[in-house]
Amino acid sequence: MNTTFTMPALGPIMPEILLVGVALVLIVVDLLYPRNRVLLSQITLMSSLGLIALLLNQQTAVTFGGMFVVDSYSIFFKIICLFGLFVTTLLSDKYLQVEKLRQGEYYSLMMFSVVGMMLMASAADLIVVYLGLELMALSVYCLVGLLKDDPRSNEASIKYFLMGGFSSAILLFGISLLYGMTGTTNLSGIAAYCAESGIMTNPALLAGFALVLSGFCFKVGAAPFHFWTPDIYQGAPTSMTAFMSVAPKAAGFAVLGRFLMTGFPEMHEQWGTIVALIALLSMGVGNIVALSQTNVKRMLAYSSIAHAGYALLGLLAGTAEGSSATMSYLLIYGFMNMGAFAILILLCSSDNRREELDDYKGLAKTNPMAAFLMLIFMFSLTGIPPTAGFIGKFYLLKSALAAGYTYTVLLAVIFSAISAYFYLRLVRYMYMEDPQEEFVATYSPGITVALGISAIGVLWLGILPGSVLSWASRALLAF
Amino acid sequence: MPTYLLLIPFLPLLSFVFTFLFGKRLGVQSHWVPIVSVLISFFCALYAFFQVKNGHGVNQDLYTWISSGTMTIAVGFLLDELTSVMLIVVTSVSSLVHIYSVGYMKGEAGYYRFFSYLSLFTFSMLMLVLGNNFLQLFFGWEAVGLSSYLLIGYYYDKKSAADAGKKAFIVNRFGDFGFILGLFLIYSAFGTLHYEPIFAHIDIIANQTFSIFGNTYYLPTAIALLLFCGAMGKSAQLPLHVWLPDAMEGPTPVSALIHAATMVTAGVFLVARCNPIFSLSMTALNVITIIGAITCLFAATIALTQTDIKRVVAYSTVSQLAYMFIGCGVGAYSAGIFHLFTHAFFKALLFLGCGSIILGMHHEQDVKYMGGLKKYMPITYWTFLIASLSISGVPGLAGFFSKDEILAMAFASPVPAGKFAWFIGTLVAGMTAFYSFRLFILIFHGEFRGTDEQKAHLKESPKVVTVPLILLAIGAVTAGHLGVPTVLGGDANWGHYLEPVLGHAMAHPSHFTEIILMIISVGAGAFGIFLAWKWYVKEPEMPKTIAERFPALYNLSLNKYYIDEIYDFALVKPALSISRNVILNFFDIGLIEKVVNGIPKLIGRASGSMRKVQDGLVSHYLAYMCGGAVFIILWMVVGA
Amino acid sequence: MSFPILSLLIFLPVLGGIALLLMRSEDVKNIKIMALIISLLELACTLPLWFAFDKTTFHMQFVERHSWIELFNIEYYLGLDGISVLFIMLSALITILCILVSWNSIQIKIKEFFVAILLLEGAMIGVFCSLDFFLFYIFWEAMLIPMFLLIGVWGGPNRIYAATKFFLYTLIGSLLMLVGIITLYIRGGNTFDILALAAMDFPVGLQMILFWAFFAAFAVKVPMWPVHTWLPDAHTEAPAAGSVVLAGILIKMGAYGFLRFSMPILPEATVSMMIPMLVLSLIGIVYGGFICLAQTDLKRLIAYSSVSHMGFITLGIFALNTQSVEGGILQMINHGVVTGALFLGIGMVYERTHTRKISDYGGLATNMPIFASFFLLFTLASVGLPGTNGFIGEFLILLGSFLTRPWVALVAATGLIIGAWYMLWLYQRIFFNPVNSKWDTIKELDAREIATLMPMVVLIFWIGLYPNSMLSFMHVSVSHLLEQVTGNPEGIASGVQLAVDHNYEAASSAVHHLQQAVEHVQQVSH
Amino acid sequence: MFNQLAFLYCASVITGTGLLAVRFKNPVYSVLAVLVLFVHMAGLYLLLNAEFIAAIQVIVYAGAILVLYLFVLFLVNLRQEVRMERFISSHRYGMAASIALGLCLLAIIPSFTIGAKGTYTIERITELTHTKAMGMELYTTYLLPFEIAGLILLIAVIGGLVLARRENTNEEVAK
Amino acid sequence: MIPLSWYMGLAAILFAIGTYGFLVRRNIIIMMLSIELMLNAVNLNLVAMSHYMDSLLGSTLTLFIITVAAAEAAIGLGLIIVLYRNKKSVYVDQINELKG
Repeated sequence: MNTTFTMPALGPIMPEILLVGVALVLIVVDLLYPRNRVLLSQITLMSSLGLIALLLNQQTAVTFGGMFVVDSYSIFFKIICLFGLFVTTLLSDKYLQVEKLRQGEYYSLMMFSVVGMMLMASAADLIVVYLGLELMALSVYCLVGLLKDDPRSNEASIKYFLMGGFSSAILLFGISLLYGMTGTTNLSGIAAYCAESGIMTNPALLAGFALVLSGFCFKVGAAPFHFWTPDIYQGAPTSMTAFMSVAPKAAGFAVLGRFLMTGFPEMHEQWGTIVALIALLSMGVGNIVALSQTNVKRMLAYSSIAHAGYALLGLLAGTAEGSSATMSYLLIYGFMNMGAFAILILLCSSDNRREELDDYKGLAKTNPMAAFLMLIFMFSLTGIPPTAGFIGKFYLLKSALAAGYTYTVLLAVIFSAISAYFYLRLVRYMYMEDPQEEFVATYSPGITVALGISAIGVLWLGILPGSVLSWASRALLAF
Repeated sequence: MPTYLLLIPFLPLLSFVFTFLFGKRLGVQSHWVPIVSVLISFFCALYAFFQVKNGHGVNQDLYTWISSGTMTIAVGFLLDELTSVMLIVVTSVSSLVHIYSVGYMKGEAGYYRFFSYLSLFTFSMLMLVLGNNFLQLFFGWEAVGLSSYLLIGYYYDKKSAADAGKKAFIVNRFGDFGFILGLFLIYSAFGTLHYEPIFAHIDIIANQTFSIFGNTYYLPTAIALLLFCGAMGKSAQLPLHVWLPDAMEGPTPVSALIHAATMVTAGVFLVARCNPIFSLSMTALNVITIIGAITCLFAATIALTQTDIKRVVAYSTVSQLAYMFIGCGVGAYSAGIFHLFTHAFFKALLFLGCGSIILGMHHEQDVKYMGGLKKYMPITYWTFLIASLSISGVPGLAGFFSKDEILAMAFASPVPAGKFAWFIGTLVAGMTAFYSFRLFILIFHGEFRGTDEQKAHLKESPKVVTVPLILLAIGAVTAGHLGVPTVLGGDANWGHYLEPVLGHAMAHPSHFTEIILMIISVGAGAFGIFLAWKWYVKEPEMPKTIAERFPALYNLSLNKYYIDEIYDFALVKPALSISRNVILNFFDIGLIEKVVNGIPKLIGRASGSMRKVQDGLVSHYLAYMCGGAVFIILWMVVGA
Repeated sequence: MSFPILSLLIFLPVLGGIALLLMRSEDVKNIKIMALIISLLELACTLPLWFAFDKTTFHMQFVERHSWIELFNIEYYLGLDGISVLFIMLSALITILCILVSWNSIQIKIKEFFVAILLLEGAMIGVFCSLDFFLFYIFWEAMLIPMFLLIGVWGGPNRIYAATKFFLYTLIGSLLMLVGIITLYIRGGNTFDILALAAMDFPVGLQMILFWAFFAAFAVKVPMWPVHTWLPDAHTEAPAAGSVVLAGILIKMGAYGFLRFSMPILPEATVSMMIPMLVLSLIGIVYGGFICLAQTDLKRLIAYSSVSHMGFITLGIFALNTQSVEGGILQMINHGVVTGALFLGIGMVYERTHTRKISDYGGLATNMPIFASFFLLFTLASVGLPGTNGFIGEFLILLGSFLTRPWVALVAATGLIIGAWYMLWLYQRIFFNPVNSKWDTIKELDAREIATLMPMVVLIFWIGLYPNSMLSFMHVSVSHLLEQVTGNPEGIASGVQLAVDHNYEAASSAVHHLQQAVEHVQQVSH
Repeated sequence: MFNQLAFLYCASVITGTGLLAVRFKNPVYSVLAVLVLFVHMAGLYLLLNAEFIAAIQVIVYAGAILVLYLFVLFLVNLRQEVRMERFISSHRYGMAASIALGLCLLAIIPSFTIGAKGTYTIERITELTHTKAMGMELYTTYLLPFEIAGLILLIAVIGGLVLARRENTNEEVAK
Repeated sequence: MIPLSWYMGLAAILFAIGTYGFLVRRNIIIMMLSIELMLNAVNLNLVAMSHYMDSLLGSTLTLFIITVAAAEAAIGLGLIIVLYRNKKSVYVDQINELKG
């Protein structure tokens, strides 16, 4: 037996390694300078920017025996995740101050979770997918529960943990079935075996597939596995909610996309309909339940369920175009949702979190700039041109229509119209009601930058989306 | 395009614009521009008349108004025999009324407004008669309606006046509804709306039919009847006559000009103008004759019992207009126009006389409070007498010639209803004489029945009022002599003059018949006068007795056959009630809005119940998730 | 490449709005003046269109074409033809009037108000210029945002309900259209170029589906019965400027959409859906008219009258012949002018009285004679009195629809009667009747207000007396459009099918009989 | 034959203790039942020639994780309180869902077909010993997952620390 | 020879039992214990398949699962302690402040 150990090429995985390194450095820095929070956030910001730059220059590569793939698809998602990290860090300086959160581990845990996400995005093997997912999840469990004195935060993290554990178990059982049926956990291996042995309609394989799909749907917060979303989003620290609504969701979609497109491209016939159903259910639940929410954070949580549904529209098409639509949408969603959460954080102060709808009454009078930005984000979330949300939605609808899912698209459009109601309600409260209290939000530098990035992103992608869209579509050449 | 022709309509238009914009500043002097301009128009019209007489008719386009696809409609003027007559009627009466108004309207608020509206009316009416196409006719048609609306509602702060104006406009719209459809039909048949090509190629519709809602109609009949709809509205024929009596809410000069002499005759003008079309359809002619006859009788019977002097005259107008329609209906268009012409003078005279009386009585219009005015207002008395004699058809006066020509033509006409119309016409001739003299007697004879204060102020109206009366009286006497029939030794100039446009009457009675008919109608008139004299001078209790003996008939007449009430009950109230209860409350609010608001409400309710699923219990969430996983497995396995 | 005048027209107000946004909110006077200057400048920039427009060709003019989103083959493609050119000018004009009428009546968030108006203008002009379906959709939806705010922020007491209703109603329609647009794009070989799409042949089944998808957006916008109920609420609650721009431009876009998209791209579907569309229009005409009779609210009444009038417009468009379509387009302008003017007037009087209840008024003509005269003119134009612009449009529409289907004109013409009824009744209740002593001290219009109304008066007479100046822009384009739709430049029918009578003999014998009778009588009498 | 009997024995014990574990009122008993279950599971692993896994099962699961559970159990609960209601008030949904899931999973077994054969035949594993075979695989083929697993454990440390550590924010603020 | 389906059947049953416990127990610690049962079912599946397929992949995955399970237990129990500090309860149906 030949047992020589050959070092796999580490170049492709260098960003992840660097990130782990920075995360560890952060722990050390935290130990050395327990007072200096600014340093931690600065390191995080710098490193995430640096990594984005690094990723942009990365070449396509495969390493670790085909388990780890660097292609433009994964790079795209990694950048979304890092973008999430970057903006969240910008948001955090004010938020942590307001909530008096002082754990230095905050940043490093976030980084570890981003490492998990990046691994997920690159994973070509279900083992790596699973482990990356757990790495991400475990970090996020901790982060959600970081406000230890706040029972809600604690409740959220427990709930997330329980449901996450359950979904992992489901996922694993599915993986075990897939492994048993195909003898491999490598996604392209699975695809090859399925095509070769013609077990595409084997119930056991389908059941395994269904279980894995359920597990991933949990991660992206699609119905009927969405139940964690509202509770966790509401309970979690707001900066974490912002983070979760963008980065882990993107990572989940990265995995889901790769799973469907690389693992089971031949079975589109089987999974198309169910994914469409899941998408519709997500949109339905998300949009309809959001109508009766009075807490903005919770409303945004439901909206994120709905948006997961929209993003699924791209995947269900099963085409390269569809995936690129989903990718662009997630990026765009990152901009607009981050913006909305930035406003949420901007408004919160230590005595009043101002998460209720009523707190937004008359915002246009007291804080015109914040109100105006929120208006842009809300219209973008609704999908009204000339904001980025429209472009994203357009791309999704187009790809789903091109794949022949006309009725799904019609329903999606109707749900989208329903969603306008609750997004607009916020606008209405801000612009058309009288303020209840006079307060002036304090802008921290981080928040200002974050808002600037989001607003510019939303408008820029709304008006000149060409470059990003073609970038996303180029990313698909890997498939 | 000859300048004199352009001056005729556009001077009044300029005067309207000028007076409307600057009249307020001119104050009591604001009448000068309108009067001068309308007088110039009058002289131009006279000139035009002679031009036509010398064979210099005009048919020219001014500019292209509307063009769309193959359709081109110009603004253009047609000056022919018919137009020239109408021009003289309009401008002459209008001039006199303008002058008269200086006296009548003195001191009214919005003096300038009145004159500017009068000018507007003159312009509109001239456009109506001068147009060389149907659409321009329609323009004038509607514009006179507008002027009428404005002038009826001159005392706009009086609700009854505002109501009357609105009513006039809307009732006319009913007629216009038919009119405009008639225009469409004409256009679709001829591809143009200009008179000349249409009348030149009238044959092409002679055998055509036209289908709508699966029914087929003879095309000329359809066109003619639709056009006649418009005429009925404008000329207040049954059943669209209801607006005219109410229009008496306007100042009296307006009643004289618009609601007696000119605008209301536009319907007759229309029928005469379109005589080639009407002549193609016996049915249409018959309908016109019948409607004319019925209206004639109907209005006369109402006039018998009214006590408001203007209303009496108004109903008499309706009745006289019906005569004109009978004339047209039996194919004697020139007779209709002849009556139009004479009627313009004596009816304007009657109205202006009424105005003079009203002025004297300080805006008292009810005959009950008058009486014995003869000695206070001699000029008014004499002119009013002439007018009454004229309308009663006393031989030698204008009304006699024209009315008898119509009756004779009706009698002789091949139109089936001709004889019937003759009979009614003769009957009404008697009734006309009766109510005219009833009115005359009640006003000028007997004792004064008004208040002492009124009595103290009674005096003859100023010159500016009486001079027009005198001028009109001359017209009321002489106008008829333009068309003395051959049987009376005349040479029927009138008919000959209009022949190029209106053609021959379908049939002439023999001279003998004509004489007989004349005698009958004069007899009827005389009898009417006699009866009036008998009942109102000799036996003043008689009317009361009769009224008490036939209360139903009396009330029917007094209340105008309850037509207004019937309309109100059958049309207006249901329309309002349907719009409020059925369309607004049931459909719009009850159905559409319920659905529109109901769907969001439903979604909201769904939202409320769906959020209950999110009950905060992890175990439940997990159960649902597990159920979801099971569902997906089953779906995929079963689906495969 | 010629001067990009259309881009200038679109972005001048947008940039102006942004510039306004940068001004200090307290500097109210300068903000107003600045807004007015921008809008006047905009109008001035539209003038070259009037003079340089080539009326002899149906090809798009002033074309600008740049690639925009290459991935989807989306272009920044602008151009005008005879159908759209006049709306640009109308939009520019109406915006000025909106700014003038809002001069004193807007009291809160003044800067934002004018910004919204200017942004709205940019989007509106964009809608009329776009020749790329996607670009069109962007502008189409972008209009919603400022309009939503206009109603919702500066509107009446029930403004939030109205604004939300307006937004959702139109959004649902638009989104369905979006699905249609994308389907069209996919089936049409990945292009949004309207002209290219119009040149393609789509299967009839697909056309039908797409027709309804477009219908959803355009009918709501028009608004056609039965999706009209947002309009009364929106009109009622919107500030005067909002109502004016809504009536003047916004609701025209639905009809414009039919002309620009539904008809040329889906010709077969248009022809086969003609009757249902005509019936819906007729229902709108009659239904809207009757509802006006029952209204007690001034603005609501005018709003429902818009439903009725827009029924005429869609009737004209779907009657599919030269006269009716040209009439429809002209009537779009007319309705914009007249109803816009009515709302301007109502805005002025509302500023003085603060009541919209008709029964609160009465006898205003005594103290406001000038205003009464203006309003009378607008009323008459709305009623369609010849000499005013309303007549030309209605006449052409009715004539055209009569040529297509006589019964349609028969029913539609009843709208004229009802229209006269409710408008004159309204006029009477406001201006006539005994003077309501509440308004004894009401002020007559001032110079600014007269200046606001004057352009409308000029347009009313101009179009009423010389409509050819407007119609001449359309002839060629409309013929081209009709040729695309029906294959015949004159449209469906150029005359009633005066088929030779089935009962030819009966008819001719009737005439013969008449002549005989005449001769007979003549013989007898002699 | 022996194998089958052994399997049946282990299987019945596993099922039994599993059921007991989820139904015991006292969580301590549950933990103990699970302990038994884990041991028998290790037995099954032995039957499957996976002695390394069996060892890990006993060491990590039974030895470490369960002890942790017991520890926390004792930390957070007094024994008396623990005896209270076992099930959530409305556990029917859960029961139905879990049974349905189980039935689904059972129902698909007959259609299960084994995938492609690998290279580690029983003979080869026996030859190498399971531990060595695993070790070789872990450090070559599965190096990346192995590293990630390490990272996960690191997270567990950090996370456990962050969560369990009592914040003395007041103190800090005071300073 | 024991058929693979026996192992799989046992795994399925065990998984169901775990699920059952997870879904119906109110004590969070028992719920976590149930997760362990479920994971064990997966492990059994994997090891059995691994065995029958002459592959080590399943066993390796099992090893990772056990590792993750340990990490999860650590974090989960940490969370429980925080919960207990806050609420003095470990019952899942008592943490339902967030809902709707």
